[in-house]
This record gives sequence, structure tokens and C-alpha cells, in this order.
Amino acid sequence: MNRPSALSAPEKVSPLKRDPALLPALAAIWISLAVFVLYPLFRLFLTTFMVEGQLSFSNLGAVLDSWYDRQAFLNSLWLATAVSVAGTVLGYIYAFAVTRISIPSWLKWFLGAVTTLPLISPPFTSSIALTLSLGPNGILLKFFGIENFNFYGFWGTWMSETLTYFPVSFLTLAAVLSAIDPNLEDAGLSLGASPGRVFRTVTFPLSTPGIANSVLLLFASSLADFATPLVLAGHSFPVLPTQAYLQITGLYDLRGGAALSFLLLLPAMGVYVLQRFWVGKKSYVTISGKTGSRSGFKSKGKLAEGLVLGVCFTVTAFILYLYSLILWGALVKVWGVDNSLTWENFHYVFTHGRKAITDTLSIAAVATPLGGLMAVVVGYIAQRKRFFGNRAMEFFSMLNYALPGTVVGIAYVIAFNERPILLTGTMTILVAAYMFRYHAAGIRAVIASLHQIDPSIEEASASLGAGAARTFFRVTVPLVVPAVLMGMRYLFIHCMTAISATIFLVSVRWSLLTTRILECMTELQFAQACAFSVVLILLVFGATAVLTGLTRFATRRISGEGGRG
Amino acid sequence: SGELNAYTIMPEKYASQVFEAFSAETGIKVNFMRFSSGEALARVVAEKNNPQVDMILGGPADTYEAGIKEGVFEAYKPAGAEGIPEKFRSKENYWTGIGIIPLVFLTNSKFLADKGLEAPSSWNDLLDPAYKNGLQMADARTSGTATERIYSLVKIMGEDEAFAYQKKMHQNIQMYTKSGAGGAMPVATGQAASGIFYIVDALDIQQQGHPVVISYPKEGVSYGIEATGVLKGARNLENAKKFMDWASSKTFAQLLVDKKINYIPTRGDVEVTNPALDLSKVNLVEVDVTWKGENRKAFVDRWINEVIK
Amino acid sequence: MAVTLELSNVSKIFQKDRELVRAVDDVSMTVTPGEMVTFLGPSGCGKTTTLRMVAGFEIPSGGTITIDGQDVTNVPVNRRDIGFVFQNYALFPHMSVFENVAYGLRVKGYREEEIRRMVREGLDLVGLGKAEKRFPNQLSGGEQQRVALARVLVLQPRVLLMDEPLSNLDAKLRIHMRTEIRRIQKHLNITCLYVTHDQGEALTMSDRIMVMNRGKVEQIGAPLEIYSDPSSLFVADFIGQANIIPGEVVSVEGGTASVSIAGLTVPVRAVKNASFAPGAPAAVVVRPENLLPSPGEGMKGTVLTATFLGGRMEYEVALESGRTVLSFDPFLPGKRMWTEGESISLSFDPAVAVALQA
Amino acid sequence: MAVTLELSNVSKIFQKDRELVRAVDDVSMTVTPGEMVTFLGPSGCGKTTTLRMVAGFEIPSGGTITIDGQDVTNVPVNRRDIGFVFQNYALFPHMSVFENVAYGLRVKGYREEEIRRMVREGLDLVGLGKAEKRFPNQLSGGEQQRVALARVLVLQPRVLLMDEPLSNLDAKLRIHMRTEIRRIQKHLNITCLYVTHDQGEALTMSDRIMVMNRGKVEQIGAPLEIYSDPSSLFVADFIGQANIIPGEVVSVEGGTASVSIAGLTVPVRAVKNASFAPGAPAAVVVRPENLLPSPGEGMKGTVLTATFLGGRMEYEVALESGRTVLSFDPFLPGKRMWTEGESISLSFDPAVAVALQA
Ligand SMILES: Nc1ncnc2c1ncn2[C@@H]1O[C@H](COP(=O)(O)OP(=O)(O)OP(=O)(O)O)[C@@H](O)[C@H]1O
Ligand SMILES: Nc1ncnc2c1ncn2[C@@H]1O[C@H](COP(=O)(O)OP(=O)(O)OP(=O)(O)O)[C@@H](O)[C@H]1O
Ligand SMILES: [Fe+3]
Ligand SMILES: [Mg+2]
Ligand SMILES: [Mg+2]
Repeated sequence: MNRPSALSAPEKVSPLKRDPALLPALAAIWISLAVFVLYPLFRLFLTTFMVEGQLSFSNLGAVLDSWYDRQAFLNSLWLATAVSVAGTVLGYIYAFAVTRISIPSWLKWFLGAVTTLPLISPPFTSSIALTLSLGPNGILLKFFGIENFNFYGFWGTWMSETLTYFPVSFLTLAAVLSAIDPNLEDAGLSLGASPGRVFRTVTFPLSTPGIANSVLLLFASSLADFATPLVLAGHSFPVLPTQAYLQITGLYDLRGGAALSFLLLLPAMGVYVLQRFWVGKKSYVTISGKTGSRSGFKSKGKLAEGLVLGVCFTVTAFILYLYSLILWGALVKVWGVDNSLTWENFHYVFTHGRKAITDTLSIAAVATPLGGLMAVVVGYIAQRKRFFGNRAMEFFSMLNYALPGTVVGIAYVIAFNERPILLTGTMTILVAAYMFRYHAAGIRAVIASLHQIDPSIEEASASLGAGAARTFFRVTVPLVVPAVLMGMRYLFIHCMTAISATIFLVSVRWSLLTTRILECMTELQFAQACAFSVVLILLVFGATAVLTGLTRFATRRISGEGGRG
Repeated sequence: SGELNAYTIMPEKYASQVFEAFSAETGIKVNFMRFSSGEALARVVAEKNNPQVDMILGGPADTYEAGIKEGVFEAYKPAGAEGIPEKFRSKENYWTGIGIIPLVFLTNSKFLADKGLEAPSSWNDLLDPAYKNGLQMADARTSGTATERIYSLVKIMGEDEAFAYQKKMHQNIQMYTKSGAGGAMPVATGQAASGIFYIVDALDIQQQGHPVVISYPKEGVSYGIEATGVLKGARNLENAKKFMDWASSKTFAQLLVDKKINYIPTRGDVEVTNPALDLSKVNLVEVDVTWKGENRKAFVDRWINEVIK
Repeated sequence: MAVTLELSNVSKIFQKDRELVRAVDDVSMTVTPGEMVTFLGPSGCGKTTTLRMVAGFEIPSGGTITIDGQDVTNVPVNRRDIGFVFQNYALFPHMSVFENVAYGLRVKGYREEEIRRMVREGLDLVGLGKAEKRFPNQLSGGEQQRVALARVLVLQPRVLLMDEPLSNLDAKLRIHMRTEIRRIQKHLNITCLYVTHDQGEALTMSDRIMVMNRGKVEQIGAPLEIYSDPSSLFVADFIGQANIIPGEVVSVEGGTASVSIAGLTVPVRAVKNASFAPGAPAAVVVRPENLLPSPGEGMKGTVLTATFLGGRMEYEVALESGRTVLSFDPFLPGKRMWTEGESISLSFDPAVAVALQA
Repeated sequence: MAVTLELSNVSKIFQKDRELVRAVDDVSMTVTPGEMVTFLGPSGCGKTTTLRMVAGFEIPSGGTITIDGQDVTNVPVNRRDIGFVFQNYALFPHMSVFENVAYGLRVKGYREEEIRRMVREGLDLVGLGKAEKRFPNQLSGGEQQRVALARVLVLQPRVLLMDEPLSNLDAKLRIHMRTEIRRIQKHLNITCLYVTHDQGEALTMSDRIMVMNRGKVEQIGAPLEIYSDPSSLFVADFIGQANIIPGEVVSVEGGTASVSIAGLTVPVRAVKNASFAPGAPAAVVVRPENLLPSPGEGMKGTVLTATFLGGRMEYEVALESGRTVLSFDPFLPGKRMWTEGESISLSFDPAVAVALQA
């Protein structure tokens, strides 16, 4: 406009004024974040860095002086980068196979189901299967006649973490890929671009929100994971969360360990900022209110399809192989010694583990819907509403996720073991610990999905008289339901399997399945541990089915067969 | 009667038997949870302003020593303390030793047969190139088992020699595990050849039926002390003290033997039946707990900087 | 029931990087209760943006909007009781056609059987009675648009805002739909803003038309007024088709200006509010249907193109002055037809031409 | 350069739950090189689906499609050298306007400065020269549509498929764009299929028109032919506006049938291929512009509505038979105008009416 503008830049009207339903939601989120994320970390921070009533970073200094810890910091970054890249690539390949290649739907289901397995690997069990296969004298190494494969250290850790975390990436990306309007790819093709080029210039860039969020999630997961390196990294590849854990549990140095953990927040924050920057302000809206028809699948080229499916099948076979080892381990008397089949181990699980199973299920049953709700609400507000404190809210909601579980657990004990918020020994503290730690995946997936939805669809709802809450539950939520489901499934699985944070929170009244598994491992009851894992897998599959059914029911025909796949 | 809440570092399967017997005798109901030593300590430290449990059962004496510095333990000298040698008890009565566990070599017998070797009977046997990439043992930064190993070596060889030895042994290491028992399973399954463990873990593997042999080095080994102690601020202080009294008694020592709980009782007045726990043929090296505590950090640092660098 | 809608000095500025887009610029207008006002204007002139501000999707950068006397600038969309038909339909992709249409009714809390009845009625109205189980991506473009329309019409809102609601329909259906819309709107006395690119639609349906250009209001008036008394060359040119023939004012008398065009002096009605002085340049607007081949004298020219257009012939004629004009000759059998390259002479009835300031 | 396009017995069946939608039903047609064929038909009749099959987005359920004599039924889209303008635009949301338009050019491997020049030209063509840095979500509906058009036109494909490419443009721009499209298409001799709802567009632009109904071809022919010789009542009714007046054949002679309507016997041209027998019922199609108020005798009726439509008056008249007919009377000053409720008498020129089998 050539005329000097009489009106200044667009005037800002507080979104709260126009969207009164936002206020209670915002208040609820901030309060819960303050109580369950900020307050514990603040208390831990004080414990760590207050020396005789004075702020002092001597703890950190001492740690940073050690070459070993510095190395660990660098290794952590390197490992997290490698895992997030490899996991995202693998996740993308799976998502691509499921959403873009015409394969029978049972096969899609099967691929999807198998990828849940690694998620359900309670600490150590899958690592053990891996070690048995690829470690020194490993079954697979012998089978393929490979020698001198240095499994312990970077390679083993990287492989195990990639396998464990890629399903998160797969689920996020599948939701995003299936929501790309097929007309856009059609347009690319009709402009003469080859399928490969369309992928490069249209499909891939449009999945940016999914990729960015997957990378962020995987990076944070790997950064915070101490259990896998604990078993597989060995001495030659120290990483920071393991060091922190060791500092606390091995050297009885809580302050040093916590200090090390706080160090992890720097790269996490860095990646968060990078991710925002990468996704940027571009538009990725591919679900507009004017839909094109879905077109018949078009071949992406035999070579590419073959390659993608090849990778999928290889990885799937490998996962199946690993878990059949565990199943085998659960069914035999003594692994490798007495291979006679027995139900004894399962019997053990259902007798000694019954309370743990019911407790864990109840906790998961409470945390999962709450976490799912929290994930959509936070994701929605972070992506759709623009006002002060938005970014902070989004970042805080990831804090617990990006810190090693042990540290979070300790922070919870310190914060909630005395008035005013006395929670130790209750179910609440366990639910909160799981929820605020593992809702991150759901939030990221929701954010990624929302990027694709034209706001005019929500506007339409408002103009039809629906209030913010109704619009949210009837329109927004169903549209991001794949993402929410994914988040809930992730949360549920972690309620059933994660241990690091809650090891400090379990109490006599509330015991957890994974604690039992860990016990089995430390007490060298390998077979029982395997049996627990098998039971866990079955429970998770059952629960996932129920979850999917319930959500479908609740939101009626979400993305029904007629809607987006 | 009443209640008693405890963390146990002793494995669940043992602790449950111990507490069961205690409850049967006193009518006190025990609620307990099992943690690794570091986790248990971290937890009691974090909970120190409002302790959730009254006592800790099991775990190496060093853990208790570290806890004393954090001020989490309550001094109490149990009634049966006199029956336990002083070297197995805290000077200030913060903890009491209830069992001892020497280090042993655990070796896969298939491996030995393949290589035509005998079970190692000297520390130097582990330097044999046949063990190359075959040893798994605990990491000094995490595991009491590992520090115990260093104490043994330092006592036997002197400090510099001990680290020189470890550097040599490092050539054969496949992996340092984070937990003391972590390497036992790989040895059992043949993934690793041999390793150094506390007797409890080694015996456990053997009793499951895995093809392993347990042997002691002729130069000697030190041992760990399994202890128990009362927490400061315990809500059921009286019951906790009762437990301490009971755990120091001969009844308890006999229970360990009868139930095949693989600790060697600290009291000398019970007879050990398991030959593997018969220490008469074992060259035990005495190591003072305070010395352990004082030197631990220095040794671990030296281990990091000299052995694994 | 019917409400007044008032826009006072409403503006909207979009800021993009360093570029400021003044999409709507100081628009003021009052829509009386039950009135239907159509927005006409070139692509990108700010019609949608204005409508979106009235709906409350967009916050005006300046100015106020009142509905029924109440300032709604900060009232949330869902409290405004408006109906909005989106240019891009904005159907809920996850809901069947039935559910899309039932959505607003459910919000209002109708009973299930009522909803079923009303949705059926709405879908029958737009001719989609049989598609209620389908999902939006199983519908053709026009079918989607009709669902969007039905979704809003069943609600009978106080204020109805429609953004090119018929653009993807065929002529027959469009005519049918526009009569239906008009009927409902009149029957329920709904205040209505309507955006269209179809001038026939604008002229037939509206009580008044607002012509916009680059974010500004060019003229607001009844259809006939806009057509016959365009207040600016832009409006004259934009509405219908217009031949704008430059000339010079010879004399002015009352509402009539004598203008000399191509040597001829013709008395033409002067546009309202014009102040012509003899000797000043003037532009005479002659509609193509008023510029007809004449057997006698007239403006001479050569036929550039002759197109058969159903009910009429359309001639593009290059006048001797070099200017190209359009002539629509009603097609009647037996009438002489011209072909490309032929000489032609055109004349018009000055009474239905109008002179504007050039 | 120009290619033939041939569809032989092409069908498309969508299966949804138990419902089978036969969207395209046995369509056969040949488009000669450089020809522009327009698809006309009611909403949902299968136009888009046909176009999508030609493009290769959809695999026909039956039949074959050949381009330039080569069976392309199984050739991937990107090897067909087609250009497709989507009904819903399908702009790349993550690319600026410039990048959207440059996309196809980059694929073809033009040099950067050439691309820049061609994109500029393309954008200037659609009047969006200044918007090249914007993103699609910062454009108005019409602007988006123009970008979609430019993106395809710059490529100059062998076959151009356009699905309502001008539906969201204002009348002026639409006319401008259609002449431009036609010019480019003729100049480059591009074979072109065009879907539109605007009959004016179809009649002016096309070499031939294909009228579809419920997936089937109703008639293919030159515009004038379709208009004046509709082969079915559907076509007659759909194209333009038609008064269909039932009558009875009195006698047939050559191409002329004498039909008795409302007591009068009029000689009307019989449609091609019709076989009339005296006494058989016939439908006489009279275009509203041919049904004019007559001072003398004619069909008597009462004016229901009288609408001013710019260049003409539109009368809706109830005949004595109860049938409602439309009459378009060119609006000329001084001409008598009827108002609602007045009696009127209408007559038509039988030479431009046509009799169809009823
Ligand atoms: N994926 C689908 N599943 C089921 N039916 C479909 C699907 N896609 C289109 N149809 C139906 O096929 C018919 C033809 O659709 P098409 O899009 O070709 O119509 P069209 O002629 O382009 O209409 P319009 O002018 O409204 O765009 C319609 O009735 C539509 O509802
Ligand atoms: N988010 C935005 N950022 C920048 N410019 C915008 C944005 N939205 C719209 N515009 C610009 O504002 C102007 C008015 O847009 P608007 O959508 O109101 O046009 P319109 O009159 O509805 O046009 P059409 O008939 O093509 O739909 C256009 O030039 C458009 O490019
Ligand atoms: Fe964890
Ligand atoms: Mg618009
Ligand atoms: Mg269509």
C-alpha cells in the first residue's frame, strides 16, 4: 500500500476476551503444570544448587571438570541426534508404506501392530533379546558368521533406542501423512513431476510438522533415556542420563546427579527452538473444508516401493524375531538349559504379579484418558491460540519428558513428601508422574496434526452456534483423533512399562508391574521377566483395542472409512 | 504388634521370607518394597523430611555409610549385637551387619570345556588371552560389587599394582555392567565367559541350573557386609528396633541357613551347610568398612582415569 | 426477529512481512432488517474479508460492527447468531452429510426426530436427499457446496452471510437455489449479506448492491440504480457490460447533458451529483444491449468478432475512432447478421445512456 | 504437437458400503487435435470424474482412454503431459505463489532466469503480478483460483484439463480469462477439456459441447447445434432456458412438424432423427427470448413476476393451461412493460422453435 497507513499495525485484542471458554482451560493447564512440573523441578533445583543457603554451581563445576562427564555430554548429544534421525527415517518409511503404498489392509494392521511391540519393551527385556542376538556370541552373529561386531557401546545403544522409539515417529507421521490432501500430490504429478519428485517437493515438505515433532520427541526420549545405555552402552560410551543415574545410585551423590540432569535441558531446549524454527510460519493446511476426492493409489515406482517394503519387512521380521525370543524365554523352564515347555512362569506372573497387574492397570486407566485430554488441550492451545506465555506452556509441558526419569522421580519425592502438597504413597502421585512425563508424545502429535487443518473448519462450527468447548470436542478432537489415540496409546504403554520416574514413587500400597519385572531381572529370574513382558504385551494390545473402540464410539464416526483413512 | 514399613535392598524372594518369619514371631505386619541400594538410599534421602518407611533391610554397608553422611539413620544398638563381631557393625551403631558375601569367580562351564581350561583359581588366570572379550563384571561407578573387587585387589597387591592389574584385565573385558549381578546372566547363557560376582548372585544362577562353576582365587578376596538399619524419624520406631533385635539374633542367622538364603551369617554360632558358603577353604581378606568409605571415591576416580580411559 | 446490521468505518489490514495489505478500507453501511445486500467487486477487493469481520472470524483493525444496535466487535462468533456459507465450504470432513447439516441443530438442542426432519427438509431443498450418508470427499464440488448451504439454511439465523454460495452450481440449479434462498430469506425476514460474482444473481436477488473496489465502497444502491446510475466509471464498467465512449460536454440543462461524440451531439442523462461544465470531457456509458446495428446513420465501424450467444448475437466492433465497443443484438430469425470484417453502423438510444465525469 | 484424445466406453463406479455410485457411465468421445470440448451438466453428473480419469488420477472401472493414439489407461499421470486445473485449486500450501507457478517449469528443467520470466508472464496473465511472494492462505478465493490457472498455463501441456477454472472470478475477469485461455489454447493448438457451469462460457469458448447427465453423454455437438437442435428434452431444458410446451403432432412434412398447441396449429422444425406420427404427443421447445409479448393474438396468460435484469425484462407468465413460461423481452426505453397480475399475450416465431418427442 503506497499510502502512509493511518491505522497502525493490526490491533491486538486479547483472545481471552473473545474466547471466554479458554480461561478455565488455561488456568487448569497452568496450575497443573505449575504443580506437577515447575514446582518439583524448582525444589530439586534448590536442593541441588543451594549450598548453605546460597546459590552455588559448584556441583555442576565438579561434574564438568571430569573428562568422562564431558564425554558423556557429547555422547548424549550424538546419540540423541543419531537416534532421532534414524528413528524418524524408519518411522517415515513405515508411515509411508502404510499410507501411500497399496498393500492389503490386514498387512497395514499387522505392520502397525508389530511396531507397538518395541514400545512395550519394559526396561531391559528387549535389550536382553538384542544382546542374545547381536551381543558377543550372539545367535544372529553366529548365524550370519559375523565376527568382531562391537555391540556394546554406541551401536547397541543406538540400535536398541532406535527400535524402541521409532514407533512413536511412525504413529505421528502416519497421522500426518494420511491427512495430506491427495489432490496435492495429484497436482504435482499432473505438473509433470515424477513420483520421486512429488515426494521430495510436496509430500515430504508437507509432512514437516510431523517430522519436526518426531525428531523433537525422539531427541528428548533418547536424551532422557538411561535404561538402555545402562545395559548396552558399556563403559566406552558414557551418556549423560546414565551418568546422572550412576552418580545418584552408585556414588550416592544426589546433587551431582541432579546437576548433570539439568544440563540435559540445554540441548532439549535447543532442539525445541530449532523445531519451531523449522516448522516456521509456513502453512501446511491440507485439510480444507473443500475436499478433493481421494484418488486410487498410484504406483510410486516399483523400485521405491520395493525398497520401502523391503525395509519394513526386514525390520518387522527382526522385531518379531526379538519378541519370539522373549516368548520362548517365557515358555521354557530355563533358557538354554532346560528347554522343556512350561506354564510355570505365567503361573508365577499371575500369582506374584496379580496385585501389580491390577494396580498398574488402574493407574493406567486413570492416567490415559486424563493424559489424552491434556494432550489435546495443550496441543490445541499451543498451535491454535496465540497469546503471551504460549511457547512457555508448550515447552514446560515437555520438561518432564526431556529429563531422565530418575531425576523427575526424585524431584517428585522432594516436592510432594511434605506439606502443602503431600502426595507420596498415593495413586495421584503415580498418575501425575506418568501423565506429565508421557503426555508429551500426544501433545506433539496433536500439534503436528493441527498444522494441517484449515481453521475455517473450526470457524464453521462457531458460526453454527457451537461454543468453544463444543467446537473443540466435536470438530477439532475428531479431526486429530489419530494423533490423540496415538498419544493415549503411548501414555498407556508407558504407564504399564516405564519405571525410571516411578521407582521413587511406588509405595507399599501401589506397586507396579515394571517394578516387578525389574526385580525379576535383578534377581536373575529371566524366564519370569519374559513371562511378565508377554502378559504386558497382551494387556497392551487388549487395552489398545478397547481404547480405539471407546474413542471411536465417543466421537462417533471419526475419520470413518469414508473420511480420511 | 502393629506395623513396620521397610525398604529392602535384599532381593525380594529373600526379603519376603525374612519378613514372613519376623511377622510370624512378633505379629508385626511388615510392608516392604525392594530397591537397588542406590535407589533405596536416594529415596530415603529425598524423603528425609517425612520418612515413608522405618528401616532398611540388606544392602552393602557402604550404602549405610553414605546415608550416615546425609543424616538419615538413627543409631541403635540391637539387643543381640554382642553376638556379632564388631567389624560387622557400624561404630556409631547406625547399622548392623547380618550377613557377609565374599566375591567369587563365576565361569561358564561350556566355555571351559571348549577351551580346555580349568576354572580360574587365581586373579592372574583372568588375564589369559583365552578370556579375551569374554569377561563381564560390574562398573566401579555403579556397583558395590565392583568397588569390592578393587578393595580386594588393593589389599592383595597394593594400590598401584592393583590398578596396573586391572588395566591388563581390561584387555579381556567384554563389558562392565551397571549392576553387580548384571554379568551373571550373560555368563550363564554363554555370551560371556567369566566374571567376578558376589556369592549370592553366583549361587543363584547356579541353583537355577545353568552350566556354571564357582571358584575362589587363591590370593584371596574380600567380602561385603549385608546390613540393616533404622531410619531417623521412623514412625514405627519401636517395631523397627524390634526387628533389629530379631535380625541380630541367632534365630535369624539360623533362618538364613535353613531357607538357603545365600548369605553367610555374621554370627558365628550357627553352622553353614552349603559347601559353597563354607569359608574355611577360602582366603578371606579383611577390609575395614571405614577404610572402604574413605577410599572409595579416590579408587573410582582412579579406575575411571586409569583403567577404562 | 429481523435485525439491523451496521458497519462503521470498518477496516482490515493484513500484515505480511513488511507488506501491509489494506484488504478492507473504511467501509460504512447500514443493512436494514430483513434486507439482502449483495457485495459485488473484482476478485480480491475485500468482500470475503468484510463478511468474515461481520461473522467475527476476523477482528477489524478499526471501526465497529453492530448487530441489532449492539456492538459485537468483541462478541464471540457463536453468540452472534449468524449463519455463514464459506467460499471454501468448510464442511466437516469427518462427518457424513447428515451430520454436517444436523450439527447446528444439535447445538441448538433440537430433539432428535425434529433434527431428522429438518435435515431431510434442508437436504431436499438443495436436492441432496439421497446423499445423507456420504462423506464430503465422496461428493462432487457442487454437491459439497449445496451441503454447505443446507447446513446454514436449516438454522434460520438472524443474520445470514453467504460467500459465493452458488459458484459451483450449474445455471439451472443456481437459479433454483437463488429463488429458494430469496424465498426463505424473505419469509423469515433474515438480514442477509451475500457475495457473488454473478451479476445476474446480484441484480435479481438483492434489495441493494454494494460495489467494492480495492477494499473501498464504490457505490451502494438498488440494483436498477447501480445499473442505470453508476456513480463512477468503475461501477459502470464493472456492472453489466458497458461501452464507455468519451466525448465533450456541449451544454447542460437540468439532468441532461448534451455530449458530442464522434461528431454527433446527443442529449444524455447526466449522472446524479455530477457537475458538468460545457467543454469538459465526459464519458458516455452505453450498455451493449442499447448499442444496436442501425440501418440509418450512426457510429461507423468494422465487425471484429461475431459470436452467437444463445439468445443473442454479440458483436465486437472497432469504431472509426479506434475504440472497440460491444453490441448485443437480440437474435431473431430473419434478422440480418453481420460477420467478421463487415462494416456496420451502430446507434444507441440516448435516453438510456448516461454521462459521467471522465 | 496437437494430439487426439479418445475415450471409449469409459465408466467409473464408486463403491461405498453397499451403495454403488455409477459416476461415469459408458462415455465415448473423440477430441480432435487442438479442439476444445466443454463438459456441461448438472452438479454431480460425472464431469470431474471423467476429467480425473483422463488425467490419470482415477483408474476407469471399464473402457480405455487413448492420447495421441496411445492407450494411456495405465500410463502414470506425470508421463501424460497433461495440465490439470483442480476444482478445489490444490495449490501447494507450503509454497509461495511464485513457487507454485514455477513448480512445473522446474520439473521440466528450465533455467532459473527463464523460469522467472515465464512465471512473471503467467502471473501477469492472471493479474497477480504483485502477489508472487504471498502464500496461498493469504490470497482471496479468486486469487487462488487464478494461481491454479497460471500454474498450468505456463506449462503449455499437450492436453489441458480444466475443472471449473473460473468459477470464483467476477464477470469481467472471467470474460478476460476465457478469451486468454482460448487464445493460448488456439495459439499453441492444445487439445482441451473444459468443465464449466457457465453456459455463456461453454457457448463462447468451445468448439464442441458435451452435455452429460447422470454419468451418461446426452449430446455432443457444436454450441449452436446443441442450442438449437437439442437431441433430448433434458438438453433442451438444461442449455439456456427453455419453455417446453406440450402439444400434439398434426402432420409431418420434411423437417417440419405441425403441432397443435393451445388450440393453435404451428409449423415447427422437428428435431433431427425424430420420427413423428400424426397424433403423437410432441414437446415444443421455445426459448424465452423467442417468446415475446405480442400485441395481437397469442397464448394468453397472466404475469406472475416481472424482473428487471439489466438488458432485459424477464416475465414469468402463467398460461391459461396452467403452465408457467418465461419470456425475455429486450429492455428498450419506451417499450411497454407489464407488471405483476396483468394479462399478457405471448407469441413465438415457430421457425426458431423445435419440436421434440415428448
Ligand atoms: N469417492 C467417491 N465415492 C462415492 N461417490 C463419489 C465419489 N466421488 C464422487 N462421487 C459421486 O460421483 C458423482 C460424480 O461426481 P463428479 O465429481 O464427477 O461430479 P461433477 O459432475 O464434477 O459435479 P460438480 O459440477 O458438482 O462438480 C457424484 O454424484 C458424486 O457424489
Ligand atoms: N491472511 C492474509 N494475509 C495477507 N493478505 C490477505 C490475507 N487474506 C486476504 N488477503 C488479501 O486481502 C485482499 C482481500 O481478500 P478477500 O478474500 O476479502 O477478497 P475477495 O473480495 O473475497 O476476493 P474473491 O472474490 O477473489 O474471493 C486480497 O487481496 C487478499 O490477497
Ligand atoms: Fe524411563
Ligand atoms: Mg472471497
Ligand atoms: Mg466437479
